[in-house]
Amino acid sequence: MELKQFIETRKKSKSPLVMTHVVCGYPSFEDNLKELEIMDEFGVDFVELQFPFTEPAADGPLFVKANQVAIEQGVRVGDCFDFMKRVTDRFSFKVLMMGYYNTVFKMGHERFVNRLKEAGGSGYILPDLPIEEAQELHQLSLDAGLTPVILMTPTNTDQRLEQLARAAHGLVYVVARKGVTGGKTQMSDDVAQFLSRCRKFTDLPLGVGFGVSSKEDIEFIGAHGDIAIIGTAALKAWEEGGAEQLRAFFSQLEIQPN
Amino acid sequence: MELKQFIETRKKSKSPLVMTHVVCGYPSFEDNLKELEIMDEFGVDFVELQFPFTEPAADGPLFVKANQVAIEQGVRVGDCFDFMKRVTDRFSFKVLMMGYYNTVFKMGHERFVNRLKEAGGSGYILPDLPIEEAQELHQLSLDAGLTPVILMTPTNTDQRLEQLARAAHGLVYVVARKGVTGGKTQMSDDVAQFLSRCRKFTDLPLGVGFGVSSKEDIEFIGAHGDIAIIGTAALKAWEEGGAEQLRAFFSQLEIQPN
Amino acid sequence: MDLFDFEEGREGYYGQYGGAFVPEILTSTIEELKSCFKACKEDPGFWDEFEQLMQQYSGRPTPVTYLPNLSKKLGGAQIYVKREDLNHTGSHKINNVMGQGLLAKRLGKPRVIAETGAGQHGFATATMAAKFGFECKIYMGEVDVLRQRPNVFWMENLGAEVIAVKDGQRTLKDAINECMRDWVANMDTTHYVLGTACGPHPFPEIVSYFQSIIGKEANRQIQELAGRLPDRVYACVGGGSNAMGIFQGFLDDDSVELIGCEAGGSGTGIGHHAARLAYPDASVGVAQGYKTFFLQDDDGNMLDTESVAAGLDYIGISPIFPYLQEQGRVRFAAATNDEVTEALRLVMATEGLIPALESTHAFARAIVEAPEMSKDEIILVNQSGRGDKDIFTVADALDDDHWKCFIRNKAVEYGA
Amino acid sequence: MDLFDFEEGREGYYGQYGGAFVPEILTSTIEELKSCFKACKEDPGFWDEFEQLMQQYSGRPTPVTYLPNLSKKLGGAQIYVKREDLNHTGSHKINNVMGQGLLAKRLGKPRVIAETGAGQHGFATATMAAKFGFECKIYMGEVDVLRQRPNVFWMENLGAEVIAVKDGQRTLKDAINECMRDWVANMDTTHYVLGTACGPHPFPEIVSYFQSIIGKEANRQIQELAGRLPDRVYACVGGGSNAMGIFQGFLDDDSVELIGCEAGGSGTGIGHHAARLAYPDASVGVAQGYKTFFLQDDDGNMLDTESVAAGLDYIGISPIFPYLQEQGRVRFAAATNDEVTEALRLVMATEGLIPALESTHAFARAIVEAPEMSKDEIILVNQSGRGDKDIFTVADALDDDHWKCFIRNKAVEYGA
Ligand SMILES: Cc1ncc(COP(=O)(O)O)c(C=O)c1O
Ligand SMILES: Cc1ncc(COP(=O)(O)O)c(C=O)c1O
Repeated sequence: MELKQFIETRKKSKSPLVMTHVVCGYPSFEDNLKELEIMDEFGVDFVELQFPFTEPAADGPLFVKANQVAIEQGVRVGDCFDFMKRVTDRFSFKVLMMGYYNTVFKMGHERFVNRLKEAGGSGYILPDLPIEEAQELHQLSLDAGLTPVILMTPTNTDQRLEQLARAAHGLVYVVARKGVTGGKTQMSDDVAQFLSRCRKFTDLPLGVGFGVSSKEDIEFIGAHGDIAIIGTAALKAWEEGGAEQLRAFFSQLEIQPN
Repeated sequence: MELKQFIETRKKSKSPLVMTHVVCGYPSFEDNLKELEIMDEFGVDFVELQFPFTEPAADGPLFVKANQVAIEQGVRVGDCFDFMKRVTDRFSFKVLMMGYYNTVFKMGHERFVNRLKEAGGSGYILPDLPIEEAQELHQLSLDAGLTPVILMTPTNTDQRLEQLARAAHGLVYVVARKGVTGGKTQMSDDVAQFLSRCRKFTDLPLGVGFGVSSKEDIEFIGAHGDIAIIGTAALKAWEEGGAEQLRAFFSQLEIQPN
Repeated sequence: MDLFDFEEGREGYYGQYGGAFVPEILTSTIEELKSCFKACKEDPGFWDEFEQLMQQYSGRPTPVTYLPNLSKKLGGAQIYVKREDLNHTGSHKINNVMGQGLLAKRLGKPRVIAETGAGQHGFATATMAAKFGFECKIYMGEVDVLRQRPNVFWMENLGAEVIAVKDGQRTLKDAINECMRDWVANMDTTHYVLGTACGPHPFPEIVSYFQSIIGKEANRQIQELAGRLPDRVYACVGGGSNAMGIFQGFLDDDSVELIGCEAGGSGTGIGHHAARLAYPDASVGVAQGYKTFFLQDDDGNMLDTESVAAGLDYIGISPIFPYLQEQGRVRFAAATNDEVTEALRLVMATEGLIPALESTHAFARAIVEAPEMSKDEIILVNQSGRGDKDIFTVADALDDDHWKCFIRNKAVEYGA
Repeated sequence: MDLFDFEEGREGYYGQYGGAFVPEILTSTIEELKSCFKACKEDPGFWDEFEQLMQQYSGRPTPVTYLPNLSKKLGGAQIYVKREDLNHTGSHKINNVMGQGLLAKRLGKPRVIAETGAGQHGFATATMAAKFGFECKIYMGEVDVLRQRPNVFWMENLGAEVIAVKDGQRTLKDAINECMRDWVANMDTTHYVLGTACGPHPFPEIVSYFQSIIGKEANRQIQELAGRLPDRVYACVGGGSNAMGIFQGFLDDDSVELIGCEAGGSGTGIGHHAARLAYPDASVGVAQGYKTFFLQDDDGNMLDTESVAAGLDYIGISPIFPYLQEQGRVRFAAATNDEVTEALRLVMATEGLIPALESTHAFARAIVEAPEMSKDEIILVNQSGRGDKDIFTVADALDDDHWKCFIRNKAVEYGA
């Protein structure tokens, strides 16, 4: 499985790896490209390309707005795949589709997997698709060499973490706290403890998301997990000061070079 | 009983007699006096002086407004008695207090009778005082030589007319139609029939009220009854054109001189 | 205590109060009504028919609800509420109105008229007229039409004609006068659906009769729920219909104290309230067809009244009440506008109930007295209506800024 | 037909619809809720407790009312109405809400949240929270806050915090999203009181369970009143809770045809209505936690919807309904805004009832179909709520000039 090898290779020289996020077509595809150039420049290892959806119930205010504006501007699912193709052709980081299950469901599982594959995607994250509902899609994806990324969360019981671990592939997206995207997470003992709980059930690399925004966060994740996932903080920087601010943001994170 | 004799005397030379109406203090006591002068001039035999009341439920719109304005202008019951005294001192027509029972009740029956007597009144008409409730007051009044005028109405049964006749004194106020004061009554066969029904039960003079406004009305009442009672039509004339119009109004009625 | 078992020659009198002071022209109509009502009362099927109508159309029996949170908060008596607010059209007024609808049908009259102040009685009458297929005209003071437009809107849509009365204070009492004027012109075809236990006999009796359904139910329900009779029963008193309704259920239970709660308005002082029996400002008089305590001046002219609750803002009171007060059977108290708005806030927030401002007077008084009572004493409050229909008045009473802002925006939308 | 006796491995599914598509973080909360609900269902005392609460607090059973005038006017079937409008807070929403209040109490959660569109569900939830002593936050699209200020006013006075949601269409669906966001952050202390038979399992089942009290009563009542089962039962369908409520009482009676009435808005054509099953514009999708027919585009993004009735103006529908439609058990039809305002006028004037605009959709359809039925056939319409609380919407729908004038004057009084 492509993604797994990629992670193993990178992990040899770098801790933690870094994943970032853009919402397709927000503010525009041109801006997306500029953001991605900067991310690439700073050695980002993965990027989530979020396909905008009208009902982004798991997202916080900034992403909600981004989803909404993108749709109002006419961004279609086809545009997102086209954009993904351009991105994967050009950059060396791995690209994951991020979005809501209805985008996939409406298109049909098979068609989705094919289009994602054609667009050069490595996998996807669908936060509203529980593993019970995901079997067929996951199997199709795995057959096509795509990684379905699942989430582990602090409210899960051990039993549930074990189930999740069994269904996991490539990496695990560890939700560091309750709530939606966007809020600040205190990278505390609780998070560390939760990461070691996850570790008990899976050997897969652990990506840690929700609120990562500082050098300290990155270091913390380096010590307790494998991949720092940066979401809202980057978009906020871009909104506040465009390319310059985004560059400053990444600069202070002191991400290790590849 | 004073009033009875007065009627008998006048009736000898005149048919019908005429009763008119003013609302005390509306538009003002000065205007009332001017109205009364004209009425006197045209040979009116009786005048009802209405004591204004806040809840004149048996009156039509014009009198309702008159009652209300008078009270707003500060007209008190005492003022009405004072005015009555001036009127009875000056004019030869007979004066009846007209009003609602609460004015009497609040003052006390005895005191009312005394004050009315002192003011030179001949009697009173209280349209909301049914005969069942009137016994004590009527007796006091009769003892003092005052006439309580009661009403007969077209909805009364024969049995009721008989009761009313037994309770009647001086004259009977015959309500020519349903409804409150002010509307026009068609002086028709119905009214004539009703008057002859009343006649079966009483020998007292029959005053006919509600809507009298023309020479024909007066003639009709002359043929079927005894006293034409003019209410709203006179006030309307005054409101429309003051003394001149009121004079014109009385002039067209062609009331017989005394 | 049978209030309606009149002594010979004193029909329609409660002690020295009551009577029928009507223009002679109405005598036969009143007679007709009395005998029709008598026939109904004596017809063993009539009450059942009425009760069934109320059950199927208005959702009776309305429940009695226990208020644990409010009781606990006040730390005294246990408070229960009779829920007349759950009636169709939102108040107890429908009880009387549907009953009189049955009377009008028996009388063969195709047209009904009614006065209304707050609009609840007019709303109920318009509803009844739609249901019975009567022509309907509602008289309402112009001031009330202007401030109670929502009710006017519904009345009109229910098919009633609403007449704005422009005489006098242009409120309830003037609407009553105007109704009388209509009635004396149209009594052949028209039944006057008087809205409260006032007016000439037999109205106080008729209205009390139909409203007694409240007390009949409540007596049974409170015993089921609380295991025994209440110690005190509170009801607001405008004309007195809801109070008569619930009190009749407990009149013969001597252990039950009955408290009538009047409109204290902005406080004591002539013209500032509508408390006829709780304050010393009223005196006996005769108006609007009956003898009772009125807020009147020395000449017998009526005074202005004031209350946050339009339905209590009335010069007179059911003639039955001064009598019951004299008998020591009903105690009277007043609640001021301020006490009422505070009570409303409290009841909403602790129990999720929204009593009408009228009904809140009963709550307000219970809230004053409950803390002084012991925890095993029982209070029953009559919630005569719901407040959500009167949002304009309530929002004004609570002086709500968001609401004002909403209305201003709405006005702009409507081209202001 | 036991809809909730799920096949092994298909828990929460009705045919291919339903499921629980929730973020992983909620899994344990959903499990907790499922097991609490299961315990309640299996507790023989629980339903009695619920029924008693509804009786004493909300006035249940609500009656079934026969509409002789409307039936006669239409000249066909005999029309009966189940009167959910007589509930405390004015609609069937309280049934579900009080039930979930009992659940929240069992779960030991001191805080409740809810979405609301028209405001009825928020109003009911705020009421329940006051009664149970819960902290309460209501999410409401900003558009709805602006147009439904009366409900906001009451919710706030009942002690709830009302949040105006500024995302998306700023209506019901966006309020649901925002509620989910609150829930995923606060599930430890918070129960999400979902307002209709939608959302992730077990909500469609829970809501249907509590609403089934409507159908249980109605089945018994119509047989008592009409002597037999109805031929057709009509209910409006927003999310589907009142329809599920009444339909469950007749699901096993094959002779009873069940008709779901959706919002036809300004007519067919994408974006002009909210008819998911009556019109061909919706397709299967997964959103807001469940799989059903949604009004969505080819990308799976949701379309705008339109209806005079805010409570029906929603992209999705209870997952139970596409299943029941496929089974041939429920027939779907839509009523347009114009049909609805006409029906409202007719029902008000002929029977003195004021159904909510939502409920009027059921009437509108019954009015279309009744004349084609024979005089001894029987129709039962579910009047899910009363319209008098929504005077702003109704006055707008009826385009009432007096009302507009009143509002403009009121605005001046408020310093506009
Ligand atoms: C809800 C409510 N309660 C009480 C009253 C007062 O009337 P009564 O004293 O006749 O019950 C009214 C009158 O409009 C009312 O609407
Ligand atoms: C009165 C009324 N009826 C019906 C509905 C529609 O909801 P449901 O389909 O869940 O009954 C609503 C929603 O707000 C409502 O308020």
